[in-house]
Amino acid sequence: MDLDYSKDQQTFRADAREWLQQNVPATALESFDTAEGAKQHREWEARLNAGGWAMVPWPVEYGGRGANLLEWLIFEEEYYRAGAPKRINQNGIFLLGPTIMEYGTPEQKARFLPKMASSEEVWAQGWSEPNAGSDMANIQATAFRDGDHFVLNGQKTWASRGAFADWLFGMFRTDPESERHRGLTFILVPLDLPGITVRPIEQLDGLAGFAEVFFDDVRVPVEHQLGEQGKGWSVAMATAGFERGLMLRSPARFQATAKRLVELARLHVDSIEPSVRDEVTRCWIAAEAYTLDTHRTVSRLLADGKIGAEASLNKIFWSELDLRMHELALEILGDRGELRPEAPAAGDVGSWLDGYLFALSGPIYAGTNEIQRNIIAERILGLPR
Amino acid sequence: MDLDYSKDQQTFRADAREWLQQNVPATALESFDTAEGAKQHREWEARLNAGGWAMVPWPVEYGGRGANLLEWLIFEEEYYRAGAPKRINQNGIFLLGPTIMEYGTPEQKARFLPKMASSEEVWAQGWSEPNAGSDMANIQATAFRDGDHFVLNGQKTWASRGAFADWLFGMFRTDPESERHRGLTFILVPLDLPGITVRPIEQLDGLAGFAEVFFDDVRVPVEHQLGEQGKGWSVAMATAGFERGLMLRSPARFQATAKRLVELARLHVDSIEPSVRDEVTRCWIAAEAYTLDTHRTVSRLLADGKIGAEASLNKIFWSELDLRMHELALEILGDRGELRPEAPAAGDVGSWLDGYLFALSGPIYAGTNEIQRNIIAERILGLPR
Amino acid sequence: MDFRFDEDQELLQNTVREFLQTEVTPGSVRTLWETETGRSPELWKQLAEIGLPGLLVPEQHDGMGMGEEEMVLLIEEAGRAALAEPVIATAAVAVPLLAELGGALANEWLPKIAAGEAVVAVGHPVSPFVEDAHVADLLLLPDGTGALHAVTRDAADVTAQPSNDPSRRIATVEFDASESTRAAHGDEASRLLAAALDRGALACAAGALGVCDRLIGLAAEYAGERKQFGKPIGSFQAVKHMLANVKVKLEYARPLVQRAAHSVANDASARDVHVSMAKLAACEAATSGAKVALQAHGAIGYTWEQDLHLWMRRAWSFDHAWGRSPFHLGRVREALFTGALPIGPGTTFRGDA
Amino acid sequence: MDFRFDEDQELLQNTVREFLQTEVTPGSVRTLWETETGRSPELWKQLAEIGLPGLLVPEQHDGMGMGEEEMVLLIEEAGRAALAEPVIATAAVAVPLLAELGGALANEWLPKIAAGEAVVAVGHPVSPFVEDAHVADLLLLPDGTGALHAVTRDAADVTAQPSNDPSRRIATVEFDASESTRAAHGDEASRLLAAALDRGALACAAGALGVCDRLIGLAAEYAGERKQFGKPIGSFQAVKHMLANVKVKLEYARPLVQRAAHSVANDASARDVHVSMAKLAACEAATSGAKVALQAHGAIGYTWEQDLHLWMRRAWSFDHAWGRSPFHLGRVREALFTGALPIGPGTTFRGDA
Repeated sequence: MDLDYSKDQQTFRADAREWLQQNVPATALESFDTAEGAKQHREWEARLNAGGWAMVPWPVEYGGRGANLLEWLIFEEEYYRAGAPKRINQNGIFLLGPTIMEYGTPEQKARFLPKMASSEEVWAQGWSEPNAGSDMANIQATAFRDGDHFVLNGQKTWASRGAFADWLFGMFRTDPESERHRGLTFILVPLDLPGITVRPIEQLDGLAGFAEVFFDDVRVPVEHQLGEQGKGWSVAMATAGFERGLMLRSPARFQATAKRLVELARLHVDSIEPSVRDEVTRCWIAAEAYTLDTHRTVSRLLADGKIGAEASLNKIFWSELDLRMHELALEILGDRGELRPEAPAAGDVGSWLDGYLFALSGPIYAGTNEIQRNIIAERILGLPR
Repeated sequence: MDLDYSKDQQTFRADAREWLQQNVPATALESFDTAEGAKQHREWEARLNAGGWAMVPWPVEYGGRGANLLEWLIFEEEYYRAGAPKRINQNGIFLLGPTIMEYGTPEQKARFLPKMASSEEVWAQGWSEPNAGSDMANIQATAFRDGDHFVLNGQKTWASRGAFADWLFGMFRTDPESERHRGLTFILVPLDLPGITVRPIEQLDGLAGFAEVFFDDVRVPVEHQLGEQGKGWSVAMATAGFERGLMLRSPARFQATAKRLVELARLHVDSIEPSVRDEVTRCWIAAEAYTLDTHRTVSRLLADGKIGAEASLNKIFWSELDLRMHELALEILGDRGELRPEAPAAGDVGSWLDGYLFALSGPIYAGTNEIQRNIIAERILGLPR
Repeated sequence: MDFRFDEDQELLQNTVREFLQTEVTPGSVRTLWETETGRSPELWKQLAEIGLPGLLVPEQHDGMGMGEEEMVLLIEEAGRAALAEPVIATAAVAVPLLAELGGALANEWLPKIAAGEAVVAVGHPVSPFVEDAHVADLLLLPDGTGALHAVTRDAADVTAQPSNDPSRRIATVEFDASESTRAAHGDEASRLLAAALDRGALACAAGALGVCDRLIGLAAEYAGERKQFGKPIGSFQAVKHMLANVKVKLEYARPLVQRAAHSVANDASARDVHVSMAKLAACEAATSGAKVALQAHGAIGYTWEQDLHLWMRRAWSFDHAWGRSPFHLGRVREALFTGALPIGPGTTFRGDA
Repeated sequence: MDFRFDEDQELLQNTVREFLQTEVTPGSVRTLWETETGRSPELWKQLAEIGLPGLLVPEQHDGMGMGEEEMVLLIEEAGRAALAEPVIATAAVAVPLLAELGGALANEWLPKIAAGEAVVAVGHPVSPFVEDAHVADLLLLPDGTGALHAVTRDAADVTAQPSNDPSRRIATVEFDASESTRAAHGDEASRLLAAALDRGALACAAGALGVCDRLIGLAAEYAGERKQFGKPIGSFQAVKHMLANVKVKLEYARPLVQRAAHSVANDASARDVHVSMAKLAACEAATSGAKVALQAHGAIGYTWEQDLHLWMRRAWSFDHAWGRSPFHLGRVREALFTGALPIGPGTTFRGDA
């Protein structure tokens, strides 16, 4: 066990810190789920990319920095430490990008990766359909082959970033006779094609974080198929895999929230119940546990280990922690905990309320926590289905 | 809504209080799950019976006082207030007794009720079998008719009071072709018959609160069948019904525990965490809620209402409350919370530890809380099976 | 001893329930969300016709002359319907306060309220905000010295404080306290403010019951229809059990609210403790109902267009209004730990031996 | 940076696990429960042969010369086996304490411990009880002034305090403190006692991991076999989810224990906080594991003859020993709220920028 950073790792951290200090916008951007915010975030991504920090874990040949997972964790720590903006193109950067590297043709890599790196093209994900939520294999949207095109029909929903994205990726049923996870093909779809209707979905916080996307005889060139025809499930599983999920929810995110929570609790220490102080302490411990566990996992992965159903433990842990931290923050804010940030009396309520509404979705999206508990019980503990 | 007691009710309370003050043993009896304790409790029951307070809710003709449910609640309050002993014959008094009144022949009533009232005959219940726990209809013990006798074979388990009881009641399969809840007959069995083996089961607290009872060609006269042959399920359902369950877990029991808990917390108020004080407060509120809810139910029953699946709400609520109160008591006792009462340093730990071990069984027995939640969801909320 | 509402009370409740089912729909609530005041004078007038604002107004002032037992039943219905009108501020709190103040204030305002022609809002030191101040014709407000003042809205400086619930409109209010605005002071003002707090908190508890019941109903309905893995999600134990747990909380909060209503109506000595117990339990049921109903709905529940959040936000609002949980828990805790309250078997009702 | 145990460490753990699987069975644990001391000198000797008591004994005193990272792996195994021998008292706490005291005490006792010929118990102000005092050849005890004394058992007055866990034997101990018994005082004694506490708590955390893992295993095994309503109860979501929740707790406690071991081994500045975090999380996992495993077993788990309670009691014992949860939570809380600890992204490991 070696818990010290190497010289190189320290240098990497120092470089990241310096660049971020000089470049992170002084005032917070608007939410990327608004038109104006999406524009601001695209600008920020372009700047990150110009600085060479947009695609830290990507290979250098695709515009990345070739960083390993541990360096990625270091970068994330610095990124959150600097209070840098959220990543509008996370679907592309962390989910689709690595999948294209694995399954894409050379032409696809050249076509998609650079514009993803610069966020010139922002990606929506199209995992879910109205009847394929937690039950992801129940996909009904179809793609039939017509010459050198697929013709898409059907509907995707809960497409995150769907409202302001340029492209969408998802699975379509290319074999009409097939069932469940067979006969699906992974296809990349430009959202400006004729026959596509994007309908933003307004969330509890009033923002359009998701969209429904309708396909009505949409013609997509076959070269936008990723991986083999009918093998979309394997591609999707790789995309949804743990290593990438990790990148979406790096420990730094929860450590940053835990720190803000502790600071809020310290500020109001005289007015809060002792039990709230205790719960804040427990949350900070949990954020540390999450960080340590991630380092344990990354150490194993760097030594060529594999990750399996443990990802379900991870999902439950961070989503419950995130929700608990936001609940506690509102509790600490007391009477002001119900105020919108724009209320004259809001004071230091900041983004806690909207953060709470967002955190409420944690136990739901990316596979409800109920599904995750089934997976743990069946695949890790060996209980019967 | 009228929340005042009538003159008669006040008189009833005063009478009970006076008798109990004069008669409750000054020192606690030993547990009735020991040989010596069983003897002491039988003596106490005889005294209660002589005083006319053993069978408060029973009709006068069977040795009772003809009290209604509300008076029963009042009696229970006084009984717990006086710190009177637990009822060794609760299976008889509260479960079987009322069932015999409903389903018994005149001869059965005359034969069984008076000796039950005096606890000259103590009853064990034989609901469960090794493969019929929460799934009570899966009974496999058999009774075949041979002339004017039944011949019993099979096994009952978790027979509470089984170790020191004189009689057992339970269901046996009289129709070998039958399945589930059909073809069962409710039979009363003297535990001293040839072919019966009683094997006490030692519990977590080291006491024999339960027994396994084995039947090997045990011959029981047919006149000990309660209700019709093959209709045992209806009899059992009446026995397990809510009104009787209520009597086993009257609010006074939890109010008495809540009071002891609050007093313990007050005593140690300087050494306990503020969050423990809060939790103690919540428990006391819950005990009050349980009391109020019981009065609501009793008011409805007195006005000729019926009780259905609500009993499942009740089961979950009291069992979780009881466990929580005991956990908190051990928390308040701190370092001494792990000591056996006989430890020289035990101080005021009293019976909290054994009470905790007993409370742990609350969410399990009388239908696990998981089963109860199913019942609530399906029968009250209308969710699909 | 009869711990039940009587038939007349239940009849009244049913009448109001039926009225609200017709007149207050998710669509009409959303329409009001988009308006500046979030309130509908027409609806208020209709509510007056079925007797809601004037429920506690004494008959000599043209009201129904009823009490808190009836009030909690009706406010439970308001919660079930997600009604946004100032029922709690005006009908549950201001009316009995004005009646106790008596004199010119009562004579002027009580008949107007009963007729649905006035809204009165009440401030209290327990919160920095005053609900419905923005539409109140009259404001009853404490000053820094504990005295109580009556001011009209044009004499007050009302600053809206947008909240998480578009149905809950709160404001900070400043005004010039003077001899002429003063309605009560000293012990009388303390007594009136204490009673106002208990009435407001009791009403929130009652509203939370209705909200919780509706949340469970919405979730059970959705879970019975929505399929995943070929089965309705409501057939999965995880969904069943989370809803069952909320149902347990709800049904054990209910008798606490019922008893608190009786205690407020009869000015029982433990009134404050009873109210706090009720508000704690009912709001805990409603807020956990919000969380569980959302989880049972999954992603669809997370959308603005799904109606679920109308009730989720009401649950959070009732939790915030008229004393948050730490305040109410503290009141009960103090009573318990100072030994001020008799406890144990046989102490739940008055007149126990 | 490599947050893994190395191959040698895992090999050592496996060796001990295999030994304990053979030599320590539920039956043998129960046999010891019936004895007066609850301890087996033969087993202790066997454990010495595989290096357990002498794990931390420096090589010059005939020990293995290893550190806390190895210790937590082995104590996890002891927990998994429900081993009752004085491993924590002697091997995890007394040995490094004696080594730090050095001199005659170290020279005399460390080789004996490594040889399995002595048991040493350690008292600490965090608890009124001393575990394994009844079988200790030597007792290291604080006095009221904060000094540390070494006394043989015959010079001490040991009063057994029967506990809820027949495997946990604790006692109150009185002794005559004098110049001649004093082993350390002042800052040195404070430092030694602080280290003893952290080592004891760390060991309990490690033991709790093993206990929790075993509880989950027992419950999963039973639930996979036991049928109700024609299906294994482990196929019901309620059972699945309660066990999954414990598994989550366990797996996130594990890295906290691992880091705390590293911090103790390296005397890191936040050692105390790291240990408290580990003990809180591991004991919370184990005690909730006890509750859930019992619920999954149903009535059978409630019996003395079912082995489940061997581990349930161990879970409660680890929770009690070397500082209960409020103590450890308090230590972390103080560090957080006084701002003594750097927090936030990039502060988890030493040498962060």
